[in-house]
Amino acid sequence: MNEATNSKTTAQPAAQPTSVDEQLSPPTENTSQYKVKLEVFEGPLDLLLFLIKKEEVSIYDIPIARITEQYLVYLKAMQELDIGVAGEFLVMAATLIQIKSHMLLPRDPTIPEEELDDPRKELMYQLLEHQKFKAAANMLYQRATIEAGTFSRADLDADKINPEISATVYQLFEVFREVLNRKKAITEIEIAREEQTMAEKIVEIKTLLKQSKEVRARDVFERAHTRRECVVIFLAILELVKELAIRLQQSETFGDIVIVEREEPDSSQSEI
Amino acid sequence: MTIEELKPIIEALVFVSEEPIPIKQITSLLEGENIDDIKTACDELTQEFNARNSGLEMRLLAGGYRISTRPELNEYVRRYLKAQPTARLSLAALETLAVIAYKQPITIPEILEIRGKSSTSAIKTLLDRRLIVPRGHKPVVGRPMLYGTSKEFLIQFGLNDVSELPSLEDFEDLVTN
Amino acid sequence: MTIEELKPIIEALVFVSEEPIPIKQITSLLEGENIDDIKTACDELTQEFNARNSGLEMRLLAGGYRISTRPELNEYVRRYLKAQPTARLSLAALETLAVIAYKQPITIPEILEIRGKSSTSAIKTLLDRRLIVPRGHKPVVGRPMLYGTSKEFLIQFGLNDVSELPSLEDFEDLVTN
Repeated sequence: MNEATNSKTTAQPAAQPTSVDEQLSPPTENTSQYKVKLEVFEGPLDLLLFLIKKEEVSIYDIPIARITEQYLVYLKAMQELDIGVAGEFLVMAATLIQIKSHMLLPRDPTIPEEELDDPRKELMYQLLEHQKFKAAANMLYQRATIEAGTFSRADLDADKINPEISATVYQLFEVFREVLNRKKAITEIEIAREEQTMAEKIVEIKTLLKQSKEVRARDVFERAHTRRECVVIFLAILELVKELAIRLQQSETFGDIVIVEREEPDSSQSEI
Repeated sequence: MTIEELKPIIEALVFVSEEPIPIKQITSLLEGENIDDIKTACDELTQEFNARNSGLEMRLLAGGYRISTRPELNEYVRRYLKAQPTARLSLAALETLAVIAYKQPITIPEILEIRGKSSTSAIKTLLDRRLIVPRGHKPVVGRPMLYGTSKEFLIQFGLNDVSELPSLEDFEDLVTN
Repeated sequence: MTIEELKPIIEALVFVSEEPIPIKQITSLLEGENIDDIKTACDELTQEFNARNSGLEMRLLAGGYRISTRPELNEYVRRYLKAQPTARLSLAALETLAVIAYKQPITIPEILEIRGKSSTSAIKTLLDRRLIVPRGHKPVVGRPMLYGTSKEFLIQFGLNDVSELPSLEDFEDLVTN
């Protein structure tokens, strides 16, 4: 699911630190609200925790058949509401079904009870861990809210003498990437400029005419990045006219000039 | 110098410093002074600031001292500065940050495993906001990048050190109750 | 509000204000409060600041209130400003440093080619801050000087080794998202 869409639910600053969990209220009958609430389940573990809470069951003893059924209902609702369902949700669905079928299998009577591995164990640990981090995220949220309420002194003249930025390794990397991109852009422009020969322009115009029967001369000129290129295009068109490869049409005075591939002479329209 | 003489100097230095100023830097600026005296002066100054009915507070943050306005007054200050509160982190970014804060240094696949979902855009946000930093490569196959929290993280979350974070086990009690 | 309640708010406002803040502006921010009370609070605050053995002072300056360091402490403040941490760099210097870090050892003409900009003053800054060091001469015509990053660079950026620098592949997923 797109994480950016989730930000709108937390984008509003709260006057008092509130719990991020409050957003995880059950969906209501109102469809648009339903959609917003569903978007909050940004991962399959969130949806599972919500269902466990809603069904008032214990993480330590999940009624897997019931929860799986509910999970699939929500998954279907999400798909119907056209919320992009990320692959993780489908993986979890498969896991749940697998656990469910595993639990339906008859037990091997030769294995003592305490050695039987509960197929739900791994999921239980994952959920507990996930819940701990959700609580930690909530703590961070509250801390950040309080901290954002403190302000440091205004800029001093001394700061302005030293208008520099501090950096981390990531900034160093980002800056390097930007330098490389900048260089690439410059190189591309230079290459383009050097290679604008008339022969290539002729090929380009012919290719355009293959794609569509008519091409507006204006469009061809607008492909030029420099004045020099405009001149080359102009020469290329003249050359093509001379070769009788194309025809230029103008249906009205000052109207658009249209380039047409020449098949046979046609005198019904004025030619330039 | 006596502690009473050191205090105003330290106060001025903390005020001027744009970032929280580490005690080590204060010490190097006050060369020749007794380090224990400097520490005592810092402690006393912090206490005095906070005991006073003041609009300001002095705190130890990200390993350094800082003077700032009190959070209770944020409404007035914001009104004056017409300060837009910085965009809040999304739930995804906060959860990812929590995982990184507690499990650092950690790789992206390890984060994915804990969160049960892809976290790349959250990680990009956290990197752009300088809350996390790359911490070299993990010496395993593929040498994946390790991530940890930054100094900016400590400042924005009001911590002197990551060890000040409540332990993850504390949340377990909260969760199971 | 009582005068005692007004004082911390005013103190916080004066503290964050870039220019001396006029009493008129304080009054308009505290709409509904008694103007005389605000004036009294400002006066008392100023007096308290100056009566205290503080490194800071509050003054009425150009028709507004301002908090600043005491002139007697100028020497220490100047000492601090001179010793600003070396990790703070201009964008030009940062770009040059990034190019050197990733392409080292590298000559000045090669840096110019990659950055597309003259980098001599940035290189001087980086040398002054000991973030880069000369690494001998390139065995070509003119024998230009080669540059590489220093040990100081590793310390500043929290790296063990330059091989720990994040690579393009490390962030490919993040960047494309």
